[in-house]
Amino acid sequence: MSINMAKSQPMLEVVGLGKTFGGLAANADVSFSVARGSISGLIGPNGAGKSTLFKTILGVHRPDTGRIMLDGQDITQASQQSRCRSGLCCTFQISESFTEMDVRESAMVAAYCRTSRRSEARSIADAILTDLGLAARAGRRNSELNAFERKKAELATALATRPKLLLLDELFAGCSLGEISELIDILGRLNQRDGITLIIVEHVLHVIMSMSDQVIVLESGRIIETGTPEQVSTSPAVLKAYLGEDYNVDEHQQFRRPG
Amino acid sequence: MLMSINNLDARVERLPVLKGVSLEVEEGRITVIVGANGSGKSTLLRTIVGLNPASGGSIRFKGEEIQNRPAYEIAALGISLVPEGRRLFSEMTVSENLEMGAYLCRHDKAKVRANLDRVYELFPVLKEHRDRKAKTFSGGQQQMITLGRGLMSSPKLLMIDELSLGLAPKVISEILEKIVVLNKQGMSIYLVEQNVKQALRIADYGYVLDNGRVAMKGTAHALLNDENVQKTYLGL
Amino acid sequence: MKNWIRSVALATAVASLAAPALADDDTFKVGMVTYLTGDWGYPGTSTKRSFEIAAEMKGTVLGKKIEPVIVDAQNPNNQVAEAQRLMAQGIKFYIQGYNLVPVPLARYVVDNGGLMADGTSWFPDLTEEGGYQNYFMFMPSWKDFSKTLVDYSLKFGKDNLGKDPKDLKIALIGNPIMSYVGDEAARILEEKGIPAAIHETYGNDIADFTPLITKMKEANIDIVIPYQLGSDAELYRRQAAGLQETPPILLAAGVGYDQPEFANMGDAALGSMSLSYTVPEMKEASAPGLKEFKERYKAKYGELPVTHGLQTFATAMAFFEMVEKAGSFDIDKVRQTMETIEIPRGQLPNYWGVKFDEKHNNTLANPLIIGQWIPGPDGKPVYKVVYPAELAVADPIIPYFKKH
Amino acid sequence: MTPQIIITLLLNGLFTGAIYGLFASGLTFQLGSLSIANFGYGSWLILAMYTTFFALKIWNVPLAFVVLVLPVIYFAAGYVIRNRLLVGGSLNVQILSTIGIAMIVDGLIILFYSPAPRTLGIIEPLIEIAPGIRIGAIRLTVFILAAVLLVLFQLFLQRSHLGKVIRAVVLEKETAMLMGINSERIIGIAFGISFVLIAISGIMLIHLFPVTTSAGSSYQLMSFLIATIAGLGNMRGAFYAGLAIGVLNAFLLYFAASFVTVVIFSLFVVVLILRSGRTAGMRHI
Amino acid sequence: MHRNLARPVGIAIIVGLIGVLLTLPLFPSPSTTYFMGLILQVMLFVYLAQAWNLAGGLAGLFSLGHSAYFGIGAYAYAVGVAKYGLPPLACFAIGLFLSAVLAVITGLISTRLSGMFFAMVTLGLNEILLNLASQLTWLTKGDAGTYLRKQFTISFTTAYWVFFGLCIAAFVLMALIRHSKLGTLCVAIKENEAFSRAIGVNTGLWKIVILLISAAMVSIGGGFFAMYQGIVAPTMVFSFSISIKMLIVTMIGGMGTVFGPLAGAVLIVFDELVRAWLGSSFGGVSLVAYGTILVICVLFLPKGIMERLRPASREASS
Repeated sequence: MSINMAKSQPMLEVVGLGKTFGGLAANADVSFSVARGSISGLIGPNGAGKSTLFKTILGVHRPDTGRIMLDGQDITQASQQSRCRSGLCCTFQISESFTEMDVRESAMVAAYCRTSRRSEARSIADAILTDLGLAARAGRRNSELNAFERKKAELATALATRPKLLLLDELFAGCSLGEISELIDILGRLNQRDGITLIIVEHVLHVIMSMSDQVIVLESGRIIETGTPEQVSTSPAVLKAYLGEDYNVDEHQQFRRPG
Repeated sequence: MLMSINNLDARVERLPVLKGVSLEVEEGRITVIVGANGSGKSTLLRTIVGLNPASGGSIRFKGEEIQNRPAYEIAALGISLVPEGRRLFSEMTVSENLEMGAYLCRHDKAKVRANLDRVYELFPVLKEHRDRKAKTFSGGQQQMITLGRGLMSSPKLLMIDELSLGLAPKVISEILEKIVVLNKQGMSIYLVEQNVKQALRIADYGYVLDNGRVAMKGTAHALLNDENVQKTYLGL
Repeated sequence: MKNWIRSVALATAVASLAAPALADDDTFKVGMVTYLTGDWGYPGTSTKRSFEIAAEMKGTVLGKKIEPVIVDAQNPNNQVAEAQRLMAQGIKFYIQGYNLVPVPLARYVVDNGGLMADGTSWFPDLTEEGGYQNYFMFMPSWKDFSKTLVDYSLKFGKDNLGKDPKDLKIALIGNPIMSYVGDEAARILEEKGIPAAIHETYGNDIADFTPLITKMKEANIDIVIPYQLGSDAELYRRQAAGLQETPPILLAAGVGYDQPEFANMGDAALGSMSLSYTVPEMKEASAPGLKEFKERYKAKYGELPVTHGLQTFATAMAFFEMVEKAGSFDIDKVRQTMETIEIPRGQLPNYWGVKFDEKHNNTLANPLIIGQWIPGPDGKPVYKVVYPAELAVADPIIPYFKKH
Repeated sequence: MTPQIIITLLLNGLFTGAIYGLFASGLTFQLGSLSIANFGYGSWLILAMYTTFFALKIWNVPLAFVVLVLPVIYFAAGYVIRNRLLVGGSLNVQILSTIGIAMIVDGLIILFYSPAPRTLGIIEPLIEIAPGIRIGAIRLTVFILAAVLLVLFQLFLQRSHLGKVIRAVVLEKETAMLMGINSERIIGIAFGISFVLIAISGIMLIHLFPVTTSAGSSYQLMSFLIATIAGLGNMRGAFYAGLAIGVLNAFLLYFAASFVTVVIFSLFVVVLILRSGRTAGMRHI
Repeated sequence: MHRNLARPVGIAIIVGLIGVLLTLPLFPSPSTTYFMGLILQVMLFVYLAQAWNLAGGLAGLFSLGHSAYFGIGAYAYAVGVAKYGLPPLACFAIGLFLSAVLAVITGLISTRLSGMFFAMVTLGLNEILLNLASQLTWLTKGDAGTYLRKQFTISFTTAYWVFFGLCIAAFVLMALIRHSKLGTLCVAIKENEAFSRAIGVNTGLWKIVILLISAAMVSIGGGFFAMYQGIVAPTMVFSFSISIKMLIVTMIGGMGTVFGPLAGAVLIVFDELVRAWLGSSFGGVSLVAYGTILVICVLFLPKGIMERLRPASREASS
């Protein structure tokens, strides 16, 4: 483990979360905790309830049962913007950004969560864009960027809220190998240098397996396994439900863990 | 050669997604395209059927250039796409869904009848519940409806996008078996899949798409056993 | 760059085309701003046509050919802009057009050196306030109108139904456009200690009168006073006839009840009376010029003018005469002449005379006229003036409805 | 207030409401199923009313001919408007272009038919259905026709091949194209059919109500109101909502004629807000 | 078109325009009066459109009932001075207060309803006010209108200057807001409300704030309109056509752009001119022409005139 996860209070604690849509349980009795400064992976087949869980944590949905604690604070009933102020933010999938705004302005929208002064918001945005290597694109509209730049721009927007905990939804989808490495570097930096706790929801399993301290596996709305990547990838329950019987652990070790 | 694609470029919302894709689909075979999420697989299919414009290159179907023609014309040529995410006419019954699938041969009642029998034979469960609304079925059964719907126009080429999406492994195997049966009956099939291993096992020939380009191609058997392919691309 | 140039060029071209034509001194131009489109395009069109016929009939004033310049105000908010366009052409004299909110137009014309003869408005605001020295109101106000309405109703109730005013059950129903007439009538009735049994102002887009008709039938109403203006009058009478609502007396306020459609309504129209300022159907012998006006109008447009048309025609004719009397196109001279002139009753096509008081209200703007739909020779309803006697062409049949 | 009066008001409200339901149904179909916000709806409705008036009264054309020809012309107009002007447009484009078309229609009405109010002036014969309870024959006819028409339209959508194709395109436009269906053409045809509903509504309305050049906007508003209350695209719902509003209207007219519109629109706003949870899940426009 | 030229040319045109507007009243003649009248109409609607643009263009609050604020402002002034003899400033304050109440209600509704449904609710609210204004005759004198005596009105020239000032103020305000925190957040809300919420934007609050500003501007416009017209009747102010004109002008010019409403004013000029040329001889022709132009504009400029005038370089670069 790269960061001392020892005794400190968990960054996120989810207890008994349940959410039902029209009689269908999207999540049932979901409990897990995420240590401060750690990286967690959330995986599961399509329709397992990942995105419902993601949205419930963010406050898009209100849970039917259970509670959510962020950094020791109960945020179950908090509004989205107050969650954001408390340090919770996310990136959505690619289509979800402001297409007609320029990159800097998008990041500034997020920075206004921390400051009301335009100049300050601008400097926050610029600093993050420079950090992510997007400074040259700051004046471009999001719709004029390529897919990878758009991803980074959206990451920059999320970072401009100065999150303590960042949820990443399918950040790696559609990226080439080189781009994946670059993103992994960036995430590692954010995690190591800035101490941002990360939760990664992902299809590209090798990324999850190589980066995470902890992997949570969802199936049919329930958690079927939580543990280190090694534990998860050898768990019979996971293999059966998700990876298929012939899953080979070694295939996923080609990326080095950050740090 | 049933279909050959040459140097195809395509954009989605101004972003280049396909960058010079060339591939071929042979008659009577199962051809598979695999690749990671976002590598351009679905865009390739959408471009072939005319739902997404091609910005360069050519698509030939039975020798005829078909790129950038409207989707309904391409369908009339005998290309049937089973779209990603099933896209059923959810408020309509099974038989109505199948009737829509037979839109192109709606004037040939005998043919519709024959196709319907064939679909019901392939998926008996559909015949049993033909008057139920499509949205009330389970994921696997819905996938059967879309497959059946795609067959109703007696296409020359059946293209299937992400067959396994959101299905339990057991169900996937079941449906893949049906695909093999179809292929044995002479149907040319063009499959786009994320579930690489299962797909390659039933296929004749395969392409690996990476970041909008064809990264590898070969017989399914060779791809399955190629260590490099396994490591780099097929690790789910 | 090209785009900017192109848009500037376009704007300049548009602006230059808009430049008003310079005044032509050979003619006597008289302006009119009226509704030709929009909600009230129909009476507005009749006003326009009547004004044109007046100009045609009079021909010249002080040797100059009269040239009516008529523009479409479309809605109240456009009228001032239209007046400005006419003023820019050097037009100083105006006849008021058909206009539901005529104040901004009249005010603008008068404030900016024009003179307006108003023969279609009946809003007393400007003349009550006073001080608009170039504004002349040929009409009495709607307050007089409401009073006359009540007086006649009570008279008919006493003379023809034999009921004491206190025992009369009176219903006032109508639309918001005419609600000032209805409210004023209700107020007068209240003052007299005979409050209206039913007083309802429904919405402008009413489609069904059955509930109101049911209510009136239930209350056993003696006199119905509808204050309606447009197609709601027709719809109400038609539905009332369908439901066999037969009040002994129906005396409508204003123009909703003399519209030509009523002729086709058969029994539904028969018997209903309406109080108007003036109507083209009055005794032609009493109103010089009326016959010719109607004939010309009919020949040109295939139909008869509506009340506002006649009102405008009469006003225009009187105004032309006044300018002629003034002997000059000088605004002040014309005003002075108008202030002093007296045209006795019976010399204008609408029968009225003209004599302005110090606030420029026409003191000879009466009598008001009652017409009634009575069976014609072929049994179809025809509209005949029944009061006052000097203008009547037929005898009233009261109560009409009870007979059927 | 006697039971007879209550029943009279109720029946009368229902019959008037059926007419509301009828003329709102076309708009519901356009707005909900075809996702086209037609702000020219009222103008097309009064154009049909004017045209019917002129055909019957001035040109002396038999009613049967009008009933046969006008819907055909309207179908063509609807098709052309959808597939030449509105195709691929955003909500903004739709609003502006349909308003523009409405202005053209209003202008043509004034040009060719003059701004005079028109009425067929038919006095409705009454049918006594129970002692003391009489209802208008035309209204009864329109009620029945409207109900039959809407049932037929539902049947057409449910049973006929074209109807199924329209439903398929409404549900999944792109997928329908994969079946070889020319979706744009089908939507054009469906829009044309909704115009047929307008034409038929207009022909019926002029037999009951007078028409003025400004009547379009109140029909338009009422149609929007009914369509939104019923839930966009729900034609049966629109018919019921029309009935409900008709009854409400009748009782309000009896008790508080001045505030009919205020009460109905306040209810409309409240209903929309209360249903907002459900509207969010509806077809997005 | 070169990007570096677009700005100076734009500035030159605007400075020139302001210059013309400033000098026109110095040369009184009937034809300048006519032009001033035309310009006054244009300025009124450019001002109202800019106010609509703040809520509708910037924040995507597609209101079809903005005339409600116009009517409230106009009636607050007219009823205030004519019936209750209040000082004009107090009347404006009352108008602003009532508009603010309505804006807050509308803003709260906008957190629950969007798109077509929101538009319909605003339309409904305006319809309610229209009917109240025409039925509450004891307060408003109904459809006959509330008449203002001369001392409560302003002359045509004063109105010209008032609306000139209001227009300038509206443009300055829009330019300031567009590049402020509020403007940025509003655009974010319009573009993607869900994402905005996720990155900490209190969308409900900012929607209400921008609606309040927009409503206040329209309400003030209504008050001055009443002063200028000298009478207020329900259909003059609570009219759907006024709401529609606000959004037509904005949309033809370009939604959410600072100078969109100015560009869209071309349409008002066109409308006035067509009616001037053809209105009296052929009643319907002006409507047909106006409608045709509108349809053509929408077909060829679906995103507004400003979109065309914007430098085209961006497209090529990506």
